[in-house]
Amino acid sequence: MFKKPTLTTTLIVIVGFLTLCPVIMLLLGSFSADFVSFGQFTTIKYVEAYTDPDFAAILWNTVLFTGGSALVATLLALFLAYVNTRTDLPFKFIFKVIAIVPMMIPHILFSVSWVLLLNPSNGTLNRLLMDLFGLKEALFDIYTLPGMILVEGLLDLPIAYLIIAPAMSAFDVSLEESSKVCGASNLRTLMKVTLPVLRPAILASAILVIVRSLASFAVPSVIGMPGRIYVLSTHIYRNIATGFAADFGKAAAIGMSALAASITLIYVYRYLTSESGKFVTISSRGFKPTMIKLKKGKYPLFIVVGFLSFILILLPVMVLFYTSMLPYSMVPSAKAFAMMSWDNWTEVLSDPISLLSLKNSLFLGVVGATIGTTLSIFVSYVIVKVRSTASGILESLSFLSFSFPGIVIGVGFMWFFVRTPIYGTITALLIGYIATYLPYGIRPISSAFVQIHSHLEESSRVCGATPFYTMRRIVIPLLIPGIVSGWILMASMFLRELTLSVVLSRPGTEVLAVQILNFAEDGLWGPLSALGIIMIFISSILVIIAAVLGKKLSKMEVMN
Amino acid sequence: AEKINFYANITAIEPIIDDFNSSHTPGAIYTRISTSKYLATVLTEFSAGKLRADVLQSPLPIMQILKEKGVLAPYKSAAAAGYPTWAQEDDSIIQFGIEYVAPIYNKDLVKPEDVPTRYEDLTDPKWYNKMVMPDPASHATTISWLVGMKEAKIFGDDAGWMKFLKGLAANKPMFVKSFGPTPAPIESGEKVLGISMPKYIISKAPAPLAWAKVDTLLGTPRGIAVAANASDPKAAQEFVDYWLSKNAMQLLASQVGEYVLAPGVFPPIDGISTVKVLPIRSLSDDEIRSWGKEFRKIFYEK
Amino acid sequence: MEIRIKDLTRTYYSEGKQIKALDHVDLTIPANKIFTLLGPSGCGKTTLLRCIVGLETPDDGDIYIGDDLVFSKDKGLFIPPENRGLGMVFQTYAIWPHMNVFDNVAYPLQTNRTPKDKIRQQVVKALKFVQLDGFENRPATKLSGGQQQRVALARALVAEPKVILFDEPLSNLDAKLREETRKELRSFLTELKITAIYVTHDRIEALALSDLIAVMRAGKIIEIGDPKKIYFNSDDKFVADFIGRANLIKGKIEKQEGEHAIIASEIGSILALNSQGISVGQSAMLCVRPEFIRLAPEQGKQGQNIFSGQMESLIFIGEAYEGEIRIGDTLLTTTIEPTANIVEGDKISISFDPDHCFLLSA
Amino acid sequence: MEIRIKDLTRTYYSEGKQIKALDHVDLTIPANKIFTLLGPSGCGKTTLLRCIVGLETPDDGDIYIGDDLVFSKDKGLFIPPENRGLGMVFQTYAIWPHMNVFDNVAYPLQTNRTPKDKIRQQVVKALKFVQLDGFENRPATKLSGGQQQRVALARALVAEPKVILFDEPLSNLDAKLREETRKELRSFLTELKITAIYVTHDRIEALALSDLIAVMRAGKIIEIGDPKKIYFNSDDKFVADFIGRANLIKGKIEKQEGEHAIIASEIGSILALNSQGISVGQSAMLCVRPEFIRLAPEQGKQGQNIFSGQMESLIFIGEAYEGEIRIGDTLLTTTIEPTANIVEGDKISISFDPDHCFLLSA
Ligand SMILES: Nc1ncnc2c1ncn2[C@@H]1O[C@H](COP(=O)(O)OP(=O)(O)OP(=O)(O)O)[C@@H](O)[C@H]1O
Ligand SMILES: Nc1ncnc2c1ncn2[C@@H]1O[C@H](COP(=O)(O)OP(=O)(O)OP(=O)(O)O)[C@@H](O)[C@H]1O
Ligand SMILES: [Fe+3]
Ligand SMILES: [Mg+2]
Ligand SMILES: [Mg+2]
Repeated sequence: MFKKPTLTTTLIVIVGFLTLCPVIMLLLGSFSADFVSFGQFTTIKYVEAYTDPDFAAILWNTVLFTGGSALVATLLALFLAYVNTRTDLPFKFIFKVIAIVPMMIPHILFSVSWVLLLNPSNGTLNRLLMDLFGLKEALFDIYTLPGMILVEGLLDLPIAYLIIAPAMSAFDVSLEESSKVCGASNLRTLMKVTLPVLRPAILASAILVIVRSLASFAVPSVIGMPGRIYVLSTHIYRNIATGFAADFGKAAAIGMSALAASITLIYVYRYLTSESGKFVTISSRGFKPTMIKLKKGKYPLFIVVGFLSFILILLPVMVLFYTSMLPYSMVPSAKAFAMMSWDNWTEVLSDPISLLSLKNSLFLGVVGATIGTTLSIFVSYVIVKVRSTASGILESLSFLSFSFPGIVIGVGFMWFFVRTPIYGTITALLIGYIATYLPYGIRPISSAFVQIHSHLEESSRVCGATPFYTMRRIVIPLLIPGIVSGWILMASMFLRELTLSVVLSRPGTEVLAVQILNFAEDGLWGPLSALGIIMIFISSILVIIAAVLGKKLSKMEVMN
Repeated sequence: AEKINFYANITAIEPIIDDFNSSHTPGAIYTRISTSKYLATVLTEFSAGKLRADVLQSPLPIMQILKEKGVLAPYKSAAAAGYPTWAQEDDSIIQFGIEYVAPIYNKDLVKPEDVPTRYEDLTDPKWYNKMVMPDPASHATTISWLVGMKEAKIFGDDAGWMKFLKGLAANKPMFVKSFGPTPAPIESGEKVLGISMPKYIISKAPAPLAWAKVDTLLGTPRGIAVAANASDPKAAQEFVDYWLSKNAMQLLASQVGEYVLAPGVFPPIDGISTVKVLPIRSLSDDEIRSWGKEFRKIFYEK
Repeated sequence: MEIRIKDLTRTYYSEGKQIKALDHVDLTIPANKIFTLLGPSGCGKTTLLRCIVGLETPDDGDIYIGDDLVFSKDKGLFIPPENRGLGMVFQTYAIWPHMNVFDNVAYPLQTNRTPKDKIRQQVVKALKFVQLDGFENRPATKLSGGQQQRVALARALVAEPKVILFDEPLSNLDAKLREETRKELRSFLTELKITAIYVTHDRIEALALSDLIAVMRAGKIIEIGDPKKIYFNSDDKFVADFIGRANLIKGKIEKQEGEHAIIASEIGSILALNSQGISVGQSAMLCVRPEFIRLAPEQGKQGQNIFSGQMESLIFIGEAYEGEIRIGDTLLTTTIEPTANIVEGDKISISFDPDHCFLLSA
Repeated sequence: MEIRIKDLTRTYYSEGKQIKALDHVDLTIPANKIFTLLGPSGCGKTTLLRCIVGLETPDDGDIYIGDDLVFSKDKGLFIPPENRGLGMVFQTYAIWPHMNVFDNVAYPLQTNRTPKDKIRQQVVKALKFVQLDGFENRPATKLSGGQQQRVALARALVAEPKVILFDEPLSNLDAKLREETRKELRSFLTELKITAIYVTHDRIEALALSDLIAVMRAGKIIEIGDPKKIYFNSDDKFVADFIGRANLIKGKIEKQEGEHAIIASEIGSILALNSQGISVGQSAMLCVRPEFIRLAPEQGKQGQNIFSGQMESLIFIGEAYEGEIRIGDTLLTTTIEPTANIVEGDKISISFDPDHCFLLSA
């Protein structure tokens, strides 16, 4: 609808500049014999990285870990989204909030919570079960691949949920109705009609989760290392940490395989969803999503969903709260409860740096997410509606810095920003965040985009509206569910961003996550948990504001 | 005048900076950079001409690389007068403390009679599945520490050392990524014993932590130096002087639990003032990596 | 199978207003007949169909399919659509965009585990019926509107259900294909001995296809009857007007003459059928269909049911002209043979056959 | 404004096959006329419309709207739809689901910053025209199918564009409303002095509404002419068959008699118009429309254009019956007056008026 090549080119230039620069720096670094990006040329880092005898086993673990997490996150998201958007389950709004809570928790904290719950020695849940059933051995061991998959899957659940739920709620019900009239049960309709039509959203979520878990470090280090299970990101860490002169070039060399994997995935995704017409579900005939009446199943299902949410999400958050009240890590006991106090909270809330970082993070969250979603809307447009080779390039570019393992990409940005005047400023953080987490905006928005029947846009064009007017009046209002998801994902991500912040943040530009990391490195779980809860609280407020605003916006179409 | 920029990997030093700022204007600001990113950050900024640091602090091996790259300015501080001679031999780097390592245990869960008194006690099978330590295959400080034990002949000959390693490995300690996460499992009782740092006894009080009183402790020395491009070298030198003063070192020991080289200053931990604390030789990264490989074989054996 | 509907009610709420989409509908649809629901847009036809098929839960009432109660408010019973065993063609086609034509049509058979070769055979037959043979592998998204509707038709027919419901299945077909499909549909449905419920707003379709027609208006069923009854002798003014073009002329009954009555109207006295038995002195409405107005060039002759007028407009619609004749203030619509030699502005004389104009109570 | 289309081509690719949706279309649409594209489903009508309006980029050719070149392959020119200043009604309505009726209709005016009260006035007028007054605040999703289509119509008309394009705008309206809307549309369009391009597959709509009809088939324009030309005297068999029900009888020309010719067919010799001038000895196709077949009870009489047959079937379609008459192996469709006293199975005699049956080259 725009002069397509121009828009596409502009976006390629912007996005390319943002994401390519750090990656190019890393590429240079991986061929540089020195610790900086411009050193003497060498290929030794690649040779060392890829001739490591453990590499094959690590790749296999990585495949299992990322694939498993994607499966857990996507299945859970589908289940929750279906129940939340399509049935008359009581108190649905609670589950909507719960489904995105893990997005707000710093991943280290969530991982540690799970360790406290499910470690085989004295994990609280394990001990409870042992007492309950008189078992000799702990039932669960978190320090295993399934344990890692569970926790990473839960952490990435919000990503999957925020992509799948809007698609689910925009579904043209007559497609399901006709299936039922054809004699198909609810289940068959789900499997044969609903899920296949939702394929872009499901694939998008799976791919995003795979890419995210590929870059994830918290779960592999907190849960994987003690279990002696190494995946790509911990393997990279191991390579950096063995020696005081951390060699990020070599880490980048290893990271290139993650990058290759991500780009391949994106092309697979594009191929699988290449006929976008197949997934148009907001037909122009209007949609009235009807609710599946659960009737007698209502309360049993409520209990199941409630129980699931409680165990998987609320419990770890409660552990956090519990930890925040304690002077040091303790399993629940009379002694522990006797020692509870608000000390950690007062400490955190009176610490000027914590307060400054709170302010900075809030700024980055709100402003960054707003700029980020705006950019995402345009990029999604090109990706979904233009679908040329150039748009494929754009899509891959948008994933570039996102798909690099976290510990490396930060250094890439540092290598890049140090050559610009914004080095060490909050703007550097802002730009870095947006560049890295662009897919959080693009994914939900573009999967909402594919569902809009092109006639809706076209009729606006014929009515004399320019592309931008059409965008404002027609496309954006119809995209609101996706935009809200994108904004929430970005805002809550920026609020707890760690990997970039830890290299780019400087005195004066402290952010929450760096503060969290400092506490974590000093082993101060109490203040850490308190700060974590504060972050969850702030994120929740942002989420609520976004949701309310979104509802308003999608209704409010006559502005001047 | 600008504030003095202090890049450090040592943590929790706010009380010292505060104290400095209360008596000096314009004062100093502290930029905390973790060990793994220290060199990359400083060298990147340095090569781009944007190094902001006036004073740098990090583990000795990193300081030595920085010196090699020309990042450091020569300075011999008079404040280091009473320090051991090996700590002030270098013309730029002054060593002021040791990142000391010791067996730490949970005093609620380990009976007094079971508390190890020698490193060899850690190989007792009763600790099977009950220990935690940083990953000996990748964590540089831990690798150096293990090598340091060999070179300090803690176990007599190399065979004794190897026996210790094998015994330790046989107890299947849980590996974490660095010293930071070692105290938590001990506090919570998930494990009861670990190779960790005594400073946590101070910083994590009132957690039930104590150290097993072996007779020699080892650690990587910590160094401090003035940056070659310090915007105000005089002020930077003044900061280093202050840092090395008995006053500042006293704060570091008592508030953070650090082991310092200032004469007569000790952290308030029972038994530390009498134990031998030895600096570990600076290993080159190649050495660390090849030892890491060795240790991987020993510790990761199924 | 017979379908019985008792006191069915469905109300929607929108902007605080109630919309009675179904307003106490009582209806018996006889077995193995083609039953048509005819009515203007928005009168509730689709809603009624959706209640029968189980996609909409009525607020009140009972629905029986054959001997089975499938919905009852009082008994709290609701059989879901997949267990009602009906076939349906949707107004919006509801073709599954992720499947090709074959899979769309094969779907109802796949749900009940028909053997593969049987499926293929049935699908081919159904596609042939809707003239889409050869389109098996075309993705559903790459069909024109009409093609999509035919796929939907094939899908509903393929499993040969006992009752089949159509929601304006032919509205997107071109006239030629519509006519053919309508004919084939009729013979197919008759042959299958199936109960068909057909929603349309096309009166020709309704008249040509149906055994019985129910005319709906604003959520209510106004009249049920066979096509001729509805067309020639409706009891209701709205129905008479809706089922075909009708000229409605107001007047008062002057005299009864056997089955006929004389009505005094604005254009004069007219003799007409009075099958509703409206009594003398009452107001009534005369209904004359355009095709029953006879034309002749003006002859000045006056007589029973003969009037003079002027040709106001003529529109060519192929097989005939649609003409408007002015008599005083009254405009009458008429159909004029293509061969008639009349142009706009001509003075003409018209006559009504007393047996083909009828009286309705006003 | 006049619209000129030169050598327009648009090809789709699907499953490796080429679909020539537009196949070298040359066309001039005269200004201020109602121009209809008629053709069977899938023939490319929508595609042609979309090329004109700018939603589809043709593979080749030029398009002029008035004097402005809006698309030219050779010059690499493509004016986007919003700058072509056209109005359009989509086949799928394309009503924006997030807006209410008022906002949907007001939209085209809002894009060009019309003052608020002017907007309200125009919108009310447009809604009145489509009989949706009072629906202003109804959310677009809560409308029945026909109501949605009327909203789309109102939206296209509201800004009074110079050219307006319709893609089957009436197909979901009920017959009564369709007829009324069609009439009003016609007078409205004529009054507005607007160029209208109208896509339909409904021949009555095409005949009644159009000044000019272009019949399409498989991406090509086959014939253009005014309704009568197309209906009575088409040059093409396909067109003749498509534009109205037609009986096509094969035969060979035997003799020329002035404008007429005698054709020897399977049912006998027939005298018919030979305006294409097919020469003696050639094969030809006789086309007789149902309404030009005269019936009389069997009288045994034989003569020019008189044949004997039997009534095979009769379908009531309201204003008439559709009958099928068998003469030997030939089945002829005919329209029978509702008053005619004929039942299925009757022997009857039929006659063709030589001036109302015409010959087409086979
Ligand atoms: N979900 C809904 N919410 C509110 N009103 C509705 C809803 N669905 C239908 N209606 C209203 O109920 C009435 C009946 O609608 P229905 O779809 O049954 O009409 P219809 O007879 O099928 O019309 P058409 O011929 O246009 O399809 C209409 O006035 C419509 O606007
Ligand atoms: N995007 C597309 N990809 C492939 N084929 C297409 C596409 N769009 C249309 N076609 C094909 O092009 C041909 C012309 O389609 P078009 O929509 O113009 O038909 P139409 O004349 O408008 O039919 P209808 O009356 O059914 O709406 C059809 O065979 C159709 O299947
Ligand atoms: Fe993470
Ligand atoms: Mg309907
Ligand atoms: Mg079309």
